[in-house]
Amino acid sequence: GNGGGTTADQEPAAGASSAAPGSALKVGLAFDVGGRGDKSFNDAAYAGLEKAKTELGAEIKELSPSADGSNRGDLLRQLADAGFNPIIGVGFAYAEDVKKAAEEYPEIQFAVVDSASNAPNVTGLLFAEEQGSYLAGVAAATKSESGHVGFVGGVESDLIKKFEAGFVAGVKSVKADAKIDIKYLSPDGDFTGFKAPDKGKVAAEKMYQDGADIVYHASGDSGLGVFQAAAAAQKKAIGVDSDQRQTVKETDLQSVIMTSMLKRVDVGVFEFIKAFQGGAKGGANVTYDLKVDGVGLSTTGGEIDDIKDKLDAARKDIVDGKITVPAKP
Amino acid sequence: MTRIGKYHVTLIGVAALILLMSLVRIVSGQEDITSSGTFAAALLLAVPIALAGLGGLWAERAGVVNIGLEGMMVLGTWFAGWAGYQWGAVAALVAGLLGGALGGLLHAIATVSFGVDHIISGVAINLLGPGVTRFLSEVLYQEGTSASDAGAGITSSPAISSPAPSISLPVLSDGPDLLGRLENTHWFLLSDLAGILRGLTHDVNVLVIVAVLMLPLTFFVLWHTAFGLRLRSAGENPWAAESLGVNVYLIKYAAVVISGAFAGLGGVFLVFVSTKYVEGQTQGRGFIGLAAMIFGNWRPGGLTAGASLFGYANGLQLRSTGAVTTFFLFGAVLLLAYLVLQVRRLISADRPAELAATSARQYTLMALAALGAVILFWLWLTVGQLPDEFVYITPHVLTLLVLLVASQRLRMPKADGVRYRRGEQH
Amino acid sequence: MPAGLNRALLTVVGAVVAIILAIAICSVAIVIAGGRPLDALAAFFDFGETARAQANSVAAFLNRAVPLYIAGLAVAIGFRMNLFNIGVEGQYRIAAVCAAFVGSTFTAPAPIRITVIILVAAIVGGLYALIPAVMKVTRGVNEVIATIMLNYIAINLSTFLVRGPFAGERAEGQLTTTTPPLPASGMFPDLNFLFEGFGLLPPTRNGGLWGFLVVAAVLGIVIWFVLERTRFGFNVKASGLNSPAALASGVNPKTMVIAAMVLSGAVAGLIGLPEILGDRGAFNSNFTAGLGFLGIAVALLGRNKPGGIAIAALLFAFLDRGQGALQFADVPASVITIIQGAIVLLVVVANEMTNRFALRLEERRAAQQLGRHTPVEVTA
Amino acid sequence: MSADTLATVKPAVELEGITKRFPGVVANHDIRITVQPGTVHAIVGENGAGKSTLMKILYGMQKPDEGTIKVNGVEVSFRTPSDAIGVGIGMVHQHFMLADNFTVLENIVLGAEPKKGGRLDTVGARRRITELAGTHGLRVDPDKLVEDLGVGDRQRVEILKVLYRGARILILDEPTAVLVPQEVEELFQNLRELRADGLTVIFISHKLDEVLDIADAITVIRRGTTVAEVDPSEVTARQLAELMVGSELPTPETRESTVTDTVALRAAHLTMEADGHHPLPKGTSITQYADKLRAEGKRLLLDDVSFEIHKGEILGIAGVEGNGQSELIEALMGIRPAHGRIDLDFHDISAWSTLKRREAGIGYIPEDRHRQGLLLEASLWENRVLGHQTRKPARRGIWVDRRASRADTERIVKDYDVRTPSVDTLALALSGGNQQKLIVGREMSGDPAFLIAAHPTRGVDVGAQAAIWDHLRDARAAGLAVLLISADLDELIGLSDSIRVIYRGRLVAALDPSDITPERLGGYMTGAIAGNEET
Ligand SMILES: Nc1ncnc2c1ncn2[C@@H]1O[C@H](COP(=O)(O)OP(=O)(O)OP(=O)(O)O)[C@@H](O)[C@H]1O
Ligand SMILES: Nc1ncnc2c1ncn2[C@@H]1O[C@H](COP(=O)(O)OP(=O)(O)OP(=O)(O)O)[C@@H](O)[C@H]1O
Ligand SMILES: [Mg+2]
Ligand SMILES: [Mg+2]
Repeated sequence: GNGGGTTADQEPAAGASSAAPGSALKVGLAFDVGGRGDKSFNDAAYAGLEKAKTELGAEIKELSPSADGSNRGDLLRQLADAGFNPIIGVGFAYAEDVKKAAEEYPEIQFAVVDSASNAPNVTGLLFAEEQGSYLAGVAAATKSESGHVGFVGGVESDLIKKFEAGFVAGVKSVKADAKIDIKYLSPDGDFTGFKAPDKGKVAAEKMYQDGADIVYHASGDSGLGVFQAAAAAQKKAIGVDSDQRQTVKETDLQSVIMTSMLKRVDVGVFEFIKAFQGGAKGGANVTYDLKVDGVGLSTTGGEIDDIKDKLDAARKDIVDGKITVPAKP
Repeated sequence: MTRIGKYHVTLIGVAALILLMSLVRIVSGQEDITSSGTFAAALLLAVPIALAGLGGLWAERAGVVNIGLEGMMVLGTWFAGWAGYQWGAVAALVAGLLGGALGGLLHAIATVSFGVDHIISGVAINLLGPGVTRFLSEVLYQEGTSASDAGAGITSSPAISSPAPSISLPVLSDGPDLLGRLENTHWFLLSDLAGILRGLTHDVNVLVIVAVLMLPLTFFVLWHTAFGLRLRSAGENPWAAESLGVNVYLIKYAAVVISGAFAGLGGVFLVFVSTKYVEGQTQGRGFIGLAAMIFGNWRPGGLTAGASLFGYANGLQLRSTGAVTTFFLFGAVLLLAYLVLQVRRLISADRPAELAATSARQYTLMALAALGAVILFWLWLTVGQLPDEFVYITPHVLTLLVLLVASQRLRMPKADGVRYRRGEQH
Repeated sequence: MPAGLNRALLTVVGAVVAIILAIAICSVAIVIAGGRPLDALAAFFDFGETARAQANSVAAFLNRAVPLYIAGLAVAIGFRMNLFNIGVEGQYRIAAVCAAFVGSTFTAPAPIRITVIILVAAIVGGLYALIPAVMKVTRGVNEVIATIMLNYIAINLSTFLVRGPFAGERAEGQLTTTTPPLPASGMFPDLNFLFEGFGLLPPTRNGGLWGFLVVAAVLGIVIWFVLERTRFGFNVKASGLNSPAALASGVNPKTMVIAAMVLSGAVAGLIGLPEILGDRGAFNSNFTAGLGFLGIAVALLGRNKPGGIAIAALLFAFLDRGQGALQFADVPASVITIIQGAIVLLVVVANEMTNRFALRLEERRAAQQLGRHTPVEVTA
Repeated sequence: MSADTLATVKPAVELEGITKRFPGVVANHDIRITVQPGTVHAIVGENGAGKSTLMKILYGMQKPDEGTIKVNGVEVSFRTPSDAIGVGIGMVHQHFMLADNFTVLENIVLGAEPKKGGRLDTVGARRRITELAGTHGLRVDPDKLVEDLGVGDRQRVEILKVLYRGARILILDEPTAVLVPQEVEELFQNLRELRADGLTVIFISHKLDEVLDIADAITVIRRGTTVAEVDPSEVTARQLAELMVGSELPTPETRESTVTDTVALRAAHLTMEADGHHPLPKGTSITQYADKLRAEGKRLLLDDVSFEIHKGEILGIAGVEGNGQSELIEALMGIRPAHGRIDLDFHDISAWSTLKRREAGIGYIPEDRHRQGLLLEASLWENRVLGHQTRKPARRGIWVDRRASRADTERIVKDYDVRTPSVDTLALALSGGNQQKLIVGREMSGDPAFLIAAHPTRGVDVGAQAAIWDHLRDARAAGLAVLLISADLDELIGLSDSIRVIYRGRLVAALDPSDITPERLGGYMTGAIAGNEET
C-alpha cells in the first residue's frame, strides 16, 4: 500500500489478520455511500477514527460500501468476523444493519451514527442538528436585513427535515414574521439531491431573487451551488456539517459563508471509541448536542462575532432546557 | 410542405405558446411561469440535456444507437474536473471533450468493428464510466496528494482554476437592464416576452453560447455538407453508401466519436456550472438527452424543443412548487382549444358522409377532452400544493404525454441500430 | 447435435478468453494504482479465516446473486424479442413497495401470506410494465424512452407511497421511512440447513442463506421451459429473429409485445422480494436500487438464456462480494465495477466473434456435406 | 476520359484467371472475360453461378483471391469501390442501393458531392443531373424522395448515379428483373444511346431473349467458371440456356384443366386506403366509398378488387411491382386491414386474424423469403413450425412438439428434395433454392384449402424451379386453389388457369393464358392496353 489505507503499515497481509499483538483496540468503521474522501460526513467520521488511532493507539480499518449500498450489512459482518471491536456504522442507513449485526455478534460493541440505539450492544450516536440549526436560524434572522431567509435541503429525508425544523424555529424566535423559503432538491430515497450543485444553485437563486439575503443549506455537494448563487447575488449563505469556510477552497465562495452549522461526527466517533476503551457498554443513545459541543456554529471569518451575545443566550436557553427545539417541521 | 412553411408553423406555435403562458401567468398570478429567472434556470438545465441529445443525434443519424451517453458524460465530467483544476477552463473543455470522445471511441470499436449490439455496448459503457472515474478519483485524489490539498476528495475534484466567463447582452439585460425593468412591470405579454428574453441573455456562460450554436451547426453540417450527407447515408442505407465508395466504417467511427465528444461537452458544462467535478452530477441526463432526441424526431430543432421542455419543467419545479400546479391550467386551456377547434370543424363541416363516418369516435374524443379539461381545471382550483414527488416527475410525465400524442409521426433513420458489415448485404 | 455442441464450446472458450482479458485490464489498473493484482485476486477468493466468516461470505455471495438473477431473467424476456425493457428498475421498486405493504396488512398463515406477497409483486410489476406496452402498441411510443421515463416516475411514486399511504410505525429516532414490517412468520424460510447438511457452520448473517434462492431457481427453470419449449416461447423467439416473418406466420405482434412486456414486468416485480422476505421484512427509503440496470448487464452477459444468466449473476455476485475483501487488501474497490463493465463488453465482443465463426462453420459444413451445385468444393 | 480515345484498340475490361472463394464455396474459378469498348457485353449463367460475385470484384467491393483485372489495358487492383469509380467503372446492383428517405439528388451525388465553400452545392448538382437526364433520356425529378418513386424511376436513378460519376464502363446486374417489357424497352433504348456515346456496358440478365436483343457479345458462366463466349447472332435462346445449365430446360406447361365448380375463395370489393384504415361510413357501400375517395383524389392501394378462385384453379395475378399485389396479399392474410369481404369455403373470414386464417387452411409462400418466410438463424425444423404453431404436428398443448416437428421436417426434406445435412441445420446455411423448397413444403403441409404463392421461384435455379412447379400442379390437381403472383410472365402464363391484371390497385383485365403473349400481357400491366378480354 502507498498510504491509501491507513492500516497498511500495521497490517501488511491481505484479509483479516488475527489480532495484532500489542494492540488490544481494533476499531472497524463502515462508511455510508460515497465513502472515505467525500470531504464531508464520511470524512468527519474518519477524522474521529484517526484521532483514536493516534491518541488511543487503536488499530483501525474502514470500509466503503458499494455504490448501491446493498452490502452495508456484509461489511459490518466482515469487520466483526475479522475481529474488530467496536464497529461503527456511519449514517442512519446503517440503523437496521447494525441492529441485526449486533444481534448476531452480542460480544461486539457497535455504534451507529445518526440513528437511535436499538440493541443492548449498540450505541446510537445522535446529533442535535435541530439545535445547531436553531442557532443558524437565529444568526440568519438577526443578520438578515430583509427579514427573508431560505433553506435548501438536499434530500427530503427526515434527517434533513431536522435541520429545517431547527432553522425555522431559530428564525421565528428572532423574527416571528420572517419569510422562510424552503426547497428540497430530490425526494427521499433518491439521493441525487446531495450531488446536484446546479439544482442547488437554481433553487437558491430563486430565493435570493425573491429577496432572501441568507440561505442555509443542508444539501451535501449541492451546497456548492447555493454558495455560487449567494456570491452572484452578493448575499450570504450558511454552510453545514463542517466549517465550510475552511473546507471550500474557492476564495470567492469562502466569503459568502457567513457561518456553518457544525456537526461533530468526529467528536462522536472518537468519544465513542474512548468510552469503549474505558469499558462502557452500549444500549443507550448518546446525543451530541449544544451542551457537549456536538453541534454548533463556526466562527471562521468573524462574521457572526457581532451577534455572539445573542447566539450565546440562545445556546444557553437550549442547554438549560428553556427552549426545546422541535426536530420535525 | 416546404421548409419555409414548416418554419412559419414553428413560429406561430411559439407565439401561441408564449401567449398561453402569459395568460396563465396573469390568471394564476405565478410570476415564475415567464420570469427571467425561470428561463435562465431552464437554459442552465436544458443545455446539458441538449448536448447529450446532440450526441445521440450524431450517432443515430449514422446508424449507431448510443445508450451509453450517460457513461460518456460521466467521463466528460471527470476529465473536465481533473484538467480544469490544474490548467483552467480551456483545458477542462478539451479534456472533457476528449474524455467523452474516448467513451465514444470504445462504443465505436465495439459496435462498428466488432458488430456488438448497440444497446449492449451502451450498457457496458454506462457501467464502465462511473467505475473508471471512481477508480481514477481513488487513485489520483486520495489523501496526501496535491489534488487533495487543493480540495479534491473521492467524490469531487478541486475547483477549476479559472472559471469559464459569463456574459450578458449589454444595455438590454445588463447595465440599465431594460428587459429586466420591463419584466418587473408585469404587463400582459410584454413583460413575459421581456422575462423570457432576459432569462436567455443575462449572465450566460460562454459554453451555453457554444452549445446553442452547436444546434444550427449540427443542422448545417448534417444537412448541408458532403460529410453530413455521407453520415446520414450511413444511417439510412450504409450498403448504398458503401457501393458509392463511401467509407462507412470511417464515417460511423467519426460520428460515434463526435457523439461521445458532445456527451463529454455536456459533462464539461455541468462542471463549469458547479465549478468542479462532483461524482454523480450527471443524474441520468444522458438518458434524458436520448429521450429529448427521440422526442425531437432525430432532428436538431425537435431536440431543442425536447431539451427545452425538460429544462423548463425542471427549472420551474426547482424555483416554485406552486407554479407547477398551473400545468393543470395549461392542460385545461390546451384541451379547451382542441375542443373549440373540433366544434368549429363540426359546424363548418359540409361533408355529411365524412361526418357520419368519424362522428362516433370524434364525439367520444371530444367528450373525453371536455371531461379532462374540467378535471384539470378542478385540480388546479383545489390542489394547493402537490406532494413533492409529483412535482419532481413533471418533466417525465410531460414527455410521456407528448410522445403519446406525437409518436406516430416520428421517423427514425432506417438503418439505425442495424449491425453493418462491409461487403455483407442486409 | 455436434453443431450445437461446437457452438457451445466456442462460446465458452470465447467467454473465458474475454474474462481473462478483463482481468488483465484490471490488473493493469491495479498496478497503476500502486496495488498488487495478485493481492486483489487473492482477495476475491478470500472468504475469511474463520468458519463463521466463510459461511457468511458464501451467503452474502449467493444472496447477492438471487436478485441479480431474477433481474437478468426479467430483462431477457423482453430482449429475446428485441423489446428493450429498460424499465425493470422502476417495475421492481413499485412492485416491492406494494408487496411489502400488502404483505404487512393482513394476518394469514405464512405460506398464504408469502404467496400473496409474491402474487402482488408480480401483478404490480406486470401492470406497471403494461403501461409502456400499451403505449407502444396503441401509439407507437418507443419502449426504451417510455420505460426510462417510467423509471423516474416509479422512483418518485414508490417514495411517495412509502412516505405517505404505505408508511409504517417508526421507532423513536429512526430516520428511514419504511412500510410496516412483516412478522417473523411472514419471512421466507432460509436455507441454512444446507450448510448444516454439509457439516458446516450455518451463516449467522441475518436471514442466512435466503430461501428465495429456490424460488429464483424454479423461476429460471420455468422461464427456460416457457422460452424454449412452449409455443409462446417459440413466438417470442420468432418475433425476435424476424418480426415480419412472425407476423406472416400468424403471430400477433401487439399481443406479443403486451405479453412479453407484462411477463417481463411480472418477473421484474419479484426482484425486490428476496431482500424483503429474506432480510428486511419491509420496503424502506434505502432499499437497494439499481438492480434493474445491473439486470440488463447480467442478461446480456448470459446471452438472454436462463442458464447463461445464472452464470452471469453468480459472476457479478462473486465480484460484488469482493467489495470488503478488496478493501481489506488495500485495493480500490472500484476495480469491481471496471471488471464488470470490461467483462460485459469483452464477453459480448467475444460472443459476436465466436458466433460469426460458428455460423461460418455451419455454412461450410452444410456445403461440404452436400456437395451441392456449388462450383468447386473446398477441401478442408 | 481522354483514355477512352486511346483505348479504342485496347479492351475496356480484361479479367484474367479470377478466382474467389467463400467459406465452403468457390464462387469464381479461373474466370476469363474480355470486354471490348463501346459494346454491350452480356454475362449469363444460372443462379449462383457467380455473376454477381464477379461484378463485385470488378467494382472493388470484393477482393479476388487470384487473378488480374485490366481496365483499358492497365492492370488495376481495387481496394474499395471508390478505386473502381476512379478508373471510370460504375455499377447498378442486383438490388436497389438507394436511401429511401433521401431525395433523388442526394442519392445521386452521395460519395461524389459537389462542394461550394464547404457547402453541398445542390444548385450545381441539380443542374448537372438535369443535364445528364436530358442527354440520356432518363427523366427524373431530382427533388423527389426516393420512397415516392416507382421501380422504373428507381432504376433510372441508379443509372444516373453511375453516369453522374462519369463512368465509361457500366455494370448492370439484372437491371430488368423488376421491369415490365415496356420499361425494359425504354431501358434498352437508353443503353443503345450510351453505347453510341462510346460507353461500355456489362449486362447481366436471366431473360435470354433480352440478352440476345441487346448484347454485342455474350459470356456464359457455369459453376463459377467461364464455359463459353458466344456471338448473339449465332445462338438461340434455347441453346444459350442449355449452355448455362449444361442440360435440357424445363418449361411450365399447363396440362388439362382441373378447375372445379366449387368456389374455394371469394374476395369481394377489397379496398385499401393509402393513408391508413378508416371505418366505413354508415349506410355507404364499399363501391360508393371507393368512388368517393377516388373523387377526392385519395390514393387507393386496393381499389374495389373482387375475384373468385375455384378448387383446383390457379389464378394468376399479373402486374408491375407496386400496383397492389403486396397489399392484396396482406389483405388476404389479414396482416393489414382492408374493406371488403373475403369468404373461404363459404365462411366470411374478413374479420379473422392472420392466425385464424392460417388455421382455416390458407398457405402463404411469401414474396421475400428472407423477410417473411424464414427465421434464418433458426434450425430447419423450427422453420417448419413457423406458421403452424397452433396446428399438428407442431402443437402439443401449450408445448411445441419437437419430435413430431422434426419428423415432419424430415418428410419435407425428403419429398421436396431439400438439400441439407440435417433438419437441425440453420436455415441460413441453405442455398436460396433449397430454402424456397422448404417453404413450399411447409406451406403445402396440413392440406391447405387455398395457397397464396408470391414469386414462388424467384431467384431459384432451373432444377428447383421445375420441382416447385410440379408441386404446385400436383396440389392443384388435388383441389387446391392457388393465387399465383409472379413477375416471371412465362411462369404466370404457363401455370395459371386464368389471369387477372392488377394496375394501380384495380383488377383491369381478365385474360386467358392460352392465347396471351408476354408482350400483350406487359401492355395490360403498364396500362398501355386498356379494356377487357374475355376468358
Ligand atoms: N458473401 C458471400 N459469402 C459466402 N458465399 C457467397 C457470398 N456471396 C456469394 N456467395 C456464394 O457465391 C456463389 C455465387 O454467388 P453470386 O451471387 O455471384 O451468384 P449469381 O450468379 O449472381 O446468382 P444470381 O443469378 O442468383 O444473382 C453462390 O453460391 C453464393 O452462395
Ligand atoms: N452475404 C452473404 N454472406 C454469407 N453467406 C452468403 C451471403 N450470400 C450468400 N451466402 C451464402 O450463399 C448460399 C446461398 O446463396 P444464394 O441465395 O445466392 O443461393 P444460390 O447460390 O443462388 O442458390 P440457389 O441456386 O439454390 O438459389 C448460402 O450458403 C449462403 O449462406
Ligand atoms: Mg441466388
Ligand atoms: Mg447475382
